[in-house]
Amino acid sequence: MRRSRLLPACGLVVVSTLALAACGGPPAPVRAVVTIDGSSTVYPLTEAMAEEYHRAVPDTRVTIGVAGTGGGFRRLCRGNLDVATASRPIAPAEAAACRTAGVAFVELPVAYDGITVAVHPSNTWVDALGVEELRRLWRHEAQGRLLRWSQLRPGFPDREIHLFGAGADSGTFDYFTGVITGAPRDSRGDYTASEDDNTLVQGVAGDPGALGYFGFAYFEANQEYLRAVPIRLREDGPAVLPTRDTIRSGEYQPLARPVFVYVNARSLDRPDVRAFVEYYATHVGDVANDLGYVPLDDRVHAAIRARLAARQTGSLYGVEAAAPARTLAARLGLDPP
Amino acid sequence: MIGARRLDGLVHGLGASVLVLALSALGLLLWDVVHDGVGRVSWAFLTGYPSRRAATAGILPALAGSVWLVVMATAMALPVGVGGAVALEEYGSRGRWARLIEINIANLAGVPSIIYGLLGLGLFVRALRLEHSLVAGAATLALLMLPLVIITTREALRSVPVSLREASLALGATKWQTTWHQVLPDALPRLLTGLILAVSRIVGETAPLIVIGALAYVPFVPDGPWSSFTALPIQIFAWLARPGTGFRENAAAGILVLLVVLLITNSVAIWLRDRSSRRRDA
Amino acid sequence: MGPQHPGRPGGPHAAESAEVGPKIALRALSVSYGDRRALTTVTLPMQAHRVTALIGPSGCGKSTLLRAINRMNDIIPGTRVEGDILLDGESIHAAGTDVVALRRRVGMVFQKSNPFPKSVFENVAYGLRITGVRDRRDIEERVEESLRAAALWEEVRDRLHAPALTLAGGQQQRLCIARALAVQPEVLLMDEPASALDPMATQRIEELIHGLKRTYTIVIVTHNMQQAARVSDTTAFLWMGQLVEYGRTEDVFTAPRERLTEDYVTGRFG
Amino acid sequence: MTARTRRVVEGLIERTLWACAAVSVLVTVGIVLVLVWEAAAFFGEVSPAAFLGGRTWTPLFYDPQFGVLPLVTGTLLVAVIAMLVAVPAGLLIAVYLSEYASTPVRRFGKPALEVLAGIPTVVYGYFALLFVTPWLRTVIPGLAGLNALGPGLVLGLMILPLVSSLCEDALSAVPRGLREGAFALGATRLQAAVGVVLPAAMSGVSAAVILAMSRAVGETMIVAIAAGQQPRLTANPLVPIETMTAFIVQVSLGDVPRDTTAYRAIFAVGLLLFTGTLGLNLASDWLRRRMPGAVR
Repeated sequence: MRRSRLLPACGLVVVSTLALAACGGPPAPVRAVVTIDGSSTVYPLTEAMAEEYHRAVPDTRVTIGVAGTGGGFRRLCRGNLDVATASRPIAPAEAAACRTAGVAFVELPVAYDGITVAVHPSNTWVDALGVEELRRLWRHEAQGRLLRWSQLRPGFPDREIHLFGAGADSGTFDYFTGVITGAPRDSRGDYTASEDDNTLVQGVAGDPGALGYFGFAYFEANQEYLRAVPIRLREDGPAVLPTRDTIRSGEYQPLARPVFVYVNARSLDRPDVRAFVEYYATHVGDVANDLGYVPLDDRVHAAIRARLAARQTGSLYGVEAAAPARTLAARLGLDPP
Repeated sequence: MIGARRLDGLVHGLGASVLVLALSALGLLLWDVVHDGVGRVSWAFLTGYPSRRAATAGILPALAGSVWLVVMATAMALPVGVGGAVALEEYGSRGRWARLIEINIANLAGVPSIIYGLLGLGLFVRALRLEHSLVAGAATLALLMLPLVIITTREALRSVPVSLREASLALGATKWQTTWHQVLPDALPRLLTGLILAVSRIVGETAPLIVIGALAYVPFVPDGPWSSFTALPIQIFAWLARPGTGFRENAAAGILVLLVVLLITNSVAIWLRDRSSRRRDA
Repeated sequence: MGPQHPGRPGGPHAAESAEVGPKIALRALSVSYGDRRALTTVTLPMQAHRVTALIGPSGCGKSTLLRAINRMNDIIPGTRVEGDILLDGESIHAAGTDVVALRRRVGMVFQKSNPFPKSVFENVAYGLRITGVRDRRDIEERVEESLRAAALWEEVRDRLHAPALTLAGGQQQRLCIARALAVQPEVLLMDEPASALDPMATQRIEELIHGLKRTYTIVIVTHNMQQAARVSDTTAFLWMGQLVEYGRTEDVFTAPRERLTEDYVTGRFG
Repeated sequence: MTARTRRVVEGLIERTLWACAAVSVLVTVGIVLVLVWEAAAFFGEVSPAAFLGGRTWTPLFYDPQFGVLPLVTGTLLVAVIAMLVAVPAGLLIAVYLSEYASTPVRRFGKPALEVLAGIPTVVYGYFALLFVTPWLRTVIPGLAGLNALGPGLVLGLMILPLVSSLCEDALSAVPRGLREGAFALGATRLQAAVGVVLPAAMSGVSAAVILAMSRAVGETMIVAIAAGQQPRLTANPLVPIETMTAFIVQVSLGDVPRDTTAYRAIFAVGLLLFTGTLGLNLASDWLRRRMPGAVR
């Protein structure tokens, strides 16, 4: 009769756990995986590309995480990520971290994303809002003070204003606060914040006193329940409604921006990563439309594909990364600055 | 006296109605999920991969991920948990250490699961750099499961009559021979019942996996312990966070799959318990 | 003059041992469970190849005494033992004593039959297997031998692989005896082995005990005065944890020295 | 095998088994170390006084504030709503099942209630978000789509079986004699239950309530899904709030760089949550040991 089977099993687990700890990490996976992480704003686009690619080349393995733009860059610059997705260009400090770690990346703008400011369809009083008004509404000084529509603009009804916006740990929040209040992350806190744009859409769609901001994609998917507010960049300028055309042309300012994927240059040596990224760069325009992103125009698209083919590393954005003033075409040298 | 009697009846009625109410809420919950999700459950859904289109999205990687997680977590927690329970129950002196370990286990069982997520994040994901692998997820769940396994194993061991141990020890069997050949086999059915209840607890665990860093898109069945993974409750949570009623249906359908998995594991537990009690009566 | 015990002298009621070198010798043995004292300074010799009966009212410490001989009390938490027990002149509490080896020399049969939930065969074979007997033929031989010695072979030879729990109560108890015999002990402790059995089964067990004493030294706890008188050579009467009287069974029953013993054996209390 | 090797092997086995038991202590040590280590870094940047006493929780903002009170009140608000459901209902069910119900009802009712305890929390989150809250909104005008009320009620439903089964254990641990004594004096079952059985079972019932509170405080997915993520110092159950657990989930899912104060805040919050539930668990354990007829 066997003395014991339980005991070796018990010991084995303890020993193997310790051995694992001692070795400091896992062996390489049996089959290579294209690892993608980053912005939740870019997630739907990346997911769609991965899904289409999976259909075309079923045995390629792609995983996508949503650690956020900053989280994606961190993993990329630590060298344990193939592709980082981003709803803003890489910041100089992040790029420096990559350089220090010896990680080179290829920067690929893949589409435009617009932020939509939306109200309940029964809201008849808001015709348009200026950036200055949005700033007064959203800056942190407004917290606990600007609580009624009438305080925003005389003539608006005297009723409570209920605010909905991106969670403070999202790229959309960074972007919105950066261009509206003037300082990234400068925002009032007394609003319904969610990472989940769906939550925001539901919140605004269910509340006649609401005002919220979220990705254009989510607005477009739910536009029967919402009304988009035209935005006036300057006091005397025109009020621009977010549409695909105005976003692509750069008219809808400042709330439209390109979104990116950043590919680890070393990963591009792997055939599975290269094939996937090339597929992404080539076909992104086909699905961007369906998902409410605005596709790049053909000239820019061609230039981007050329950058990938040449494996041109580094960022098109310098210290003025957050300033959206220059269009992509200008940065790529297709238009005069 | 009449008043008291009427009050007595009132409480009787009230107690019964509250019970009925609670069970109706359960019924309502199940009805809601079935109503929302049953239309989506199909072979294609069970064998499909994630998709941005709700109607073509499937649950296979999540289902497979959950199975992997449970098997791995059980393989880690079971030997250690049973060993620990045997130490406490069979070898336990009433010493200070045994007492400390006992209090410790009772309290571990009450630690919120999300705290285990923080432990897994700090220990497995960051210190040991296991990243988003099944090993990291399973190890986290194994720690969560450990106190449950110890507690149920101890209960199972306690149900073994002392006379069985005495019979074996009196024959000159060592403590371990007695434990291995007599006590554990006798405790096995109850032990398995408890184990399956612990398993069904971790099948539904979401928060710790989110804290250690769940991936949103994993379109493949894991092929090994170092593979990336997703799990049923995470997939359900991810679908819940999406706009559109289609994904809500998917979430409901995912819940149905999860509930069926739980139903199966729990039925096995009940079957084992019944079998063991029949054997005991014989 | 026998040599003086180094420890405390035996109580006034302790019988003098008539022969030298008892198989088992209790020396001023006290056992407590936690705060409760179950046995107080009992000094008692037990001769080889004799049946010693322990009698006394419930809770008098008979079972405690019996379980002290193979140190079964060790498994009850909080048990404290003072004094000593010598087996063949060697202390069973000496440092380095192997309890497992002790229990192989001192077998035990319990009040309530407790066969393992296994087959008849495996019940008897278990003790052999755990001592490392591997050879199948050896095991089969010893199982048969033990079952014969326990007068059970004829009844179970055709159902060796049936579950032990399907046997009748008396058969189960004899199986437990066979199981204890299989490891070839020198001493057999029996804790009221027939108390749960009907008269027929009881008679069979008593006959068995008669036969077994040729090979084994037997200590039996019993409630039943007639049984003690029938099966034992010597009898010890315990009362409230103390040894009241010890001597040849005939003497204890017919001419007790102590009033208490007389009252008990004549059924005036107990 | 010689006696010597046998003893060596036995000793080895015993030590291995105790090592297995000690793993559970290591888990606790691991939890404390991880939480304290990371929280220490956090408290290097935020004073414990500002953390525990502050009334504003905006860790991710331009001018971050780390006053944990809004998370604590959010947690307590949801937990208290849950307790308002679970305690009276659980106690009533326990009294009903142990004092009134017929055997068939008991045999069906108990396992049926257990089913409630076995349902994964993400399912309750679904139920709270997509069934209970929408229904409540038809009844309560002005109820936000994400609020403390819906998840609180659902959480109450979830911990109900815990309360009822622990209370029932406490009630049935009361010696039969006490009850019969009361009946002999002509008491009704209610009088016996309220006048004799409940007081005798009080420590057990309190233990159950405290344990349920601990469970409610630590519950994550229901509130993460359905309570909103808006740290707010309020006792109003109709508006979105954020609990300690939901904050940890929010940060885990979001885009917070790892070596920031905001990220470390999840460990500080985790430490607070751990300490709080530990205190509740210990209190519950202590009370349970005082139950009549308590084992060990």
